[in-house]
Amino acid sequence: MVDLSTNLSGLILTNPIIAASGTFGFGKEFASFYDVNILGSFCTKGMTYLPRLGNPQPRIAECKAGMLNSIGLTNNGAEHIARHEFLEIKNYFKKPVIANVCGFTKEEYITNAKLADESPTVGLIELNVSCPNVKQGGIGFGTQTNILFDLVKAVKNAVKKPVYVKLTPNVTDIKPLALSCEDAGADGLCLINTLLGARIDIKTRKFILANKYGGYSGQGIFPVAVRMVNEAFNCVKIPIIGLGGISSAADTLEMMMAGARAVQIGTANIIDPFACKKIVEELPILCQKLGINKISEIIGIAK
Amino acid sequence: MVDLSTNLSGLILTNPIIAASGTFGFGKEFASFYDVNILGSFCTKGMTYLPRLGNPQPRIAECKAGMLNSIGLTNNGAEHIARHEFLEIKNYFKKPVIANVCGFTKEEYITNAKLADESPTVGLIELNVSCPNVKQGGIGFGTQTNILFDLVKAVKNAVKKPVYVKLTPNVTDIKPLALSCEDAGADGLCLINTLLGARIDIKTRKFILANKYGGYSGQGIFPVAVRMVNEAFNCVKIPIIGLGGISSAADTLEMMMAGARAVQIGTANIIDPFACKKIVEELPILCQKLGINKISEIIGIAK
Amino acid sequence: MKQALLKIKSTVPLTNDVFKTVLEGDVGTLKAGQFIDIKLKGFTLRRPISVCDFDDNSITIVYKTVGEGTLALSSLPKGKILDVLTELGNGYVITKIPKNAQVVLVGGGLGVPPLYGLAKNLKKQNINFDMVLGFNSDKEIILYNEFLNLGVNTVVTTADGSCGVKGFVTQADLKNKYVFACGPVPMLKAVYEVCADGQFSFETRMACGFGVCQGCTIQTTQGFLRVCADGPVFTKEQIVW
Amino acid sequence: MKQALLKIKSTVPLTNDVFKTVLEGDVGTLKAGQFIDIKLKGFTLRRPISVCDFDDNSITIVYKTVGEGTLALSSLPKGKILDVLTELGNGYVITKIPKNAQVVLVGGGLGVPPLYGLAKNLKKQNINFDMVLGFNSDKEIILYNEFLNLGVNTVVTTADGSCGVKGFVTQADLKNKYVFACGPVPMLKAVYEVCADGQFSFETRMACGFGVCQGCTIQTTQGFLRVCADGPVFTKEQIVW
Ligand SMILES: Cc1cc2nc3c(=O)[nH]c(=O)nc-3n(C[C@H](O)[C@H](O)[C@H](O)COP(=O)(O)OP(=O)(O)OC[C@H]3O[C@@H](n4cnc5c(N)ncnc54)[C@H](O)[C@@H]3O)c2cc1C
Ligand SMILES: Cc1cc2nc3c(=O)[nH]c(=O)nc-3n(C[C@H](O)[C@H](O)[C@H](O)COP(=O)(O)OP(=O)(O)OC[C@H]3O[C@@H](n4cnc5c(N)ncnc54)[C@H](O)[C@@H]3O)c2cc1C
Ligand SMILES: Cc1cc2nc3c(=O)[nH]c(=O)nc-3n(C[C@H](O)[C@H](O)[C@H](O)COP(=O)(O)O)c2cc1C
Ligand SMILES: Cc1cc2nc3c(=O)[nH]c(=O)nc-3n(C[C@H](O)[C@H](O)[C@H](O)COP(=O)(O)O)c2cc1C
Ligand code: FES
Ligand code: FES
Repeated sequence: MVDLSTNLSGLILTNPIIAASGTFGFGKEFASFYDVNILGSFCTKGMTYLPRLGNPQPRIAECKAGMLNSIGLTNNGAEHIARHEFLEIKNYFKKPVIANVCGFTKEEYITNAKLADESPTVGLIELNVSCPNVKQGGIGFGTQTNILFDLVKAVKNAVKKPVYVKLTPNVTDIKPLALSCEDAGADGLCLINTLLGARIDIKTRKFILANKYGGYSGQGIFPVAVRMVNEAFNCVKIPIIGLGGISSAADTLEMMMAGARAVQIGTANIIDPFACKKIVEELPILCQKLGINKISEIIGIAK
Repeated sequence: MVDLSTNLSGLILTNPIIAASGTFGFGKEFASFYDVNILGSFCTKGMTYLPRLGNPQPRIAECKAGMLNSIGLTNNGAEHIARHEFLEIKNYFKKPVIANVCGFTKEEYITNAKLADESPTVGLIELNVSCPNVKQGGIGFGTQTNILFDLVKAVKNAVKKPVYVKLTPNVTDIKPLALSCEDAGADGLCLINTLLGARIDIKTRKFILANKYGGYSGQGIFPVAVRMVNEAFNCVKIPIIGLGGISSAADTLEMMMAGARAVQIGTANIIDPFACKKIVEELPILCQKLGINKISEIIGIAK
Repeated sequence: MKQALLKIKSTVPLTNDVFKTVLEGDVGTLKAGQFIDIKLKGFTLRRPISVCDFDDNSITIVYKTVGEGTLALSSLPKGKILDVLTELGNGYVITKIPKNAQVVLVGGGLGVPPLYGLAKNLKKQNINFDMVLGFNSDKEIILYNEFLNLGVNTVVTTADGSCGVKGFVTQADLKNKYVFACGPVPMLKAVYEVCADGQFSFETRMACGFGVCQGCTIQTTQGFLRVCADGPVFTKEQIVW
Repeated sequence: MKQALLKIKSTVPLTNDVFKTVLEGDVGTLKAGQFIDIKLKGFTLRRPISVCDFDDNSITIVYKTVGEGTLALSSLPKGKILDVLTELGNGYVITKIPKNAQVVLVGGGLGVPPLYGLAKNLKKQNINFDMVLGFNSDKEIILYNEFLNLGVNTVVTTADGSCGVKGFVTQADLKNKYVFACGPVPMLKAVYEVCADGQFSFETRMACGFGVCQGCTIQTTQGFLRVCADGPVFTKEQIVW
């Protein structure tokens, strides 16, 4: 029996597979495909204080090795989510979830994080400072070390649950940003959010996304994610959740060897609703084949 | 008859298809596959003043939608290239080529650029400030506006031929860098060089590249390239050569609609030696289908 | 909502660029107005296509080859197995038709096929209705005989007048009618303006197709709703243009 | 150096994970020691495989299924057409053998197959030579009968002693011999240390396989040389470890 468990700042997952924010809704639809309790956990859709429709249509574009989205944090608002969606999760998921928390001001981040902190459904807070699809706020917090430090510190002071900061890959150097989070008391990091990309319809001569640019996710970003997770692993001591283009058990192990203590699966869920289930089932078999008895032993092992 | 010609600062190309540096050698091998005179032009391998073996083996890794390389500017040295390779090109290519010029100091860039400037084979100088595979120099010049400005200005003062600056996508914001080049007198920009990535062999638990990280190229980077070319197009007036993951005539038109006046084809040549030939042949047919009579009219047309 | 492996039973062209494909297998329990989402080899995202007709173990779809994906689908050989998500979307709700309402089904172009399953169902339930089908020209007319064979009073309009009434579907009298409409947005809007009430089928670019990504979400009078899971059929009072 | 569309004539297993595939078509003019580079659907880069045997219109390759690519190759059906770059690399140069030299062909594991074409050629030219083939164990032995059928004096060594001489290929007397060696780097190095002179076949990760990307370049006494285009065969005096 392979030991797949992994420890995220005290939150013990039975396996390292977590569904990524924005690609899993609040889990309900997936629960109608399979028993989602087989997952290590899942991240809920990013929440802002006010309900948001998000960006104009169209907001999805296909790419050869992934997709672009310019959703723009569509959600029912943090109060509603805390009162309804989080409660409902209990009906089909028995483990703690990870709440993806967004905001446009420091105060809003704190308010939303507190709502997540108070919910018994939530085991860990993922601070999203990397959404490429909202103009002010979001990514503005994720690209400057001083602003990031300040935000993380403030949120940490306001909540009790572990806080992981989800960083953007659209930066010249991830290391100072990772260090700022650690210095500010972040319990962990999540890497990576989407790369900024664009597609144009050559027939209509228009950008496919109404917003022109959007977040690029899926298999095409995997090599960038592996590199960034490894860079962060080499400069901070706090745990890292690795994501970006993972679509198999082999990708999962590769990301963990780069330094990830757990992984998130995003776009793969959208393409195949059974993606996470397949990975959870494949993982122990592949570990056995590679002589891995305890998955936590391979974290950052790559030489 | 579709007019495919495009004008790069006075250098008129019969079509916008240019083979990218490092993926086409000095053209000789391709000349044994097809008549390379059908190309708009091609870029020669990056040259440094001293001959370089480059990085240790292995320095190639496969990805699902592309590849990593950590070549590290393997070349015979600028003097040798100017005296031998550039002369030999005349035997199989009758048009001006683009010389990809690298360096580790400003002085070296100037020396190498002058050698290219003096060669009758060369029509345009591509200043490579974006190689991710050499530690000092290279990319160091491509991520800071003041250093970049200084370098471009110095090279421009030293040479007569048009100078295009090839920028790295591994930056938080391409716009100030693009503007610095324009302000310093650059005649054009080339976007993008490779994204920094990594792959790990889960059997051996080692990075596949001896250098660990390398440059990610191929189809997987196309959406990032389209976005960056468009960002640059919206902030500078000088011409832009677009590249990154282009592998078809459709990709070519998409990149041109994003703002590219010509395109370069890199990794596609490596996978299929006939890639450029196929694109050159496909292009007028696709233009006709889409009602494009003069390809230069679609540059940056995307709304 | 379920995943199924369906086998291509047949693919036949209806026009130059419109194809009819029948898929066989465990298709689930379907309703007219629902859609399926097809995974095609070599393409990242699935392709959503409305159900045109169905029974317990087959689905008929009718689609236009507008891009690489639909082109690939149309050229797959008989016998090929496809990974399909089925039972997607809400579908038309017949029970919402008010008593004594005069029902008209209005389809434009590739909006016509989804109305076929609905027409069959209305027939079965002995609900009277008329059909108005709009096309650009006579070359693009599809499924006309199928509707005639159902014994439905069917008016065809063509934009260029090459067949039937010249003009758009709004040439037909839709005032005071309860409509089921499916077609391009300008058509839906025009129908919305004149009809009394009805159900309108929408399209957006979709990523998941089963309600988890918010890619398809639009503003409605009832808040943000997902076209894939809360639609694609919306009632007149839900719509915000 | 040319591109060819070759048809799979047959694929047979030689051991658990080693396969022999014969490709038919316009294979070009080949030399022992050269290699081909095969495009496989679903993989970005081509897979370089040495030529084991060849004639005017067929190539035989022998390969181990070490990863996804070679696994895919081994399971392709007969008749499948492959996009192949052929006539790649320099190959062994028989004319470099000094007069009166005692020639030994030394192969280790999957380094054995490329020596088969060479052995056939030497035979044809009436050049005398011995063979030493090294394997890990008897289960991994390949092509032994083929070499016997050529009438070559062939010694087998196995690391575990399960067949032939126990130990490595250097158990054979290579001192003062002119060798043609192909196999893993430690083997090549060991042979290099003891032999008088010879030709050594190298492997590196390759991107293009035809000399344009510098992915495979190594240091030699004659400067930077590309394993794919200037090699894969290097003479003893060229080698820098
Ligand atoms: C609920 C729903 C039902 C549909 N039913 C039908 C039908 O019955 N018959 C039919 O012919 N078409 C239907 N469509 C449109 C059909 O999905 C697109 O024509 C098809 O996806 C185009 O794929 P492609 O690869 O050929 O085109 P491409 O343009 O190459 O596709 C690129 C991407 O854009 C998406 N896309 C392109 N056009 C559309 C569009 N109009 N709507 C949504 N996504 C699009 C594709 O799905 C893909 O992700 C429906 C769409 C939706 C949302
Ligand atoms: C000139 C040359 C001749 C060769 N001849 C033979 C032969 O006759 N028989 C044989 O069994 N093998 C041979 N090899 C090795 C063979 O190319 C690899 O085993 C094969 O590419 C592995 O592909 P994969 O998809 O199964 O493995 P993966 O590990 O999944 O491949 C991933 C990537 O790494 C590359 N790669 C992996 N292993 C090697 C390797 N050992 N050498 C070079 N690239 C590698 C692949 O080409 C691919 O790009 C030769 C290699 C070279 C360079
Ligand atoms: C449709 C979509 C919506 C997303 N929404 C969010 C979000 O609300 N919050 C967030 O932190 N990340 C969001 N992401 C980013 C993903 O969580 C993930 O970081 C990214 O997609 C890379 O992983 P992947 O390649 O596995 O998809 C979204 C991604 C997609 C594709
Ligand atoms: C093997 C290899 C070698 C390269 N060498 C150079 C180089 O010497 N100089 C340079 O400016 N870019 C070099 N590049 C980058 C390409 O020119 C190009 O910018 C990049 O690969 C993106 O384009 P693509 O996706 O079409 O390959 C190299 C790329 C590859 C794959
Ligand atoms: S397409 Fe994903 S929610 Fe509708
Ligand atoms: S593999 Fe490209 S030069 Fe040898």
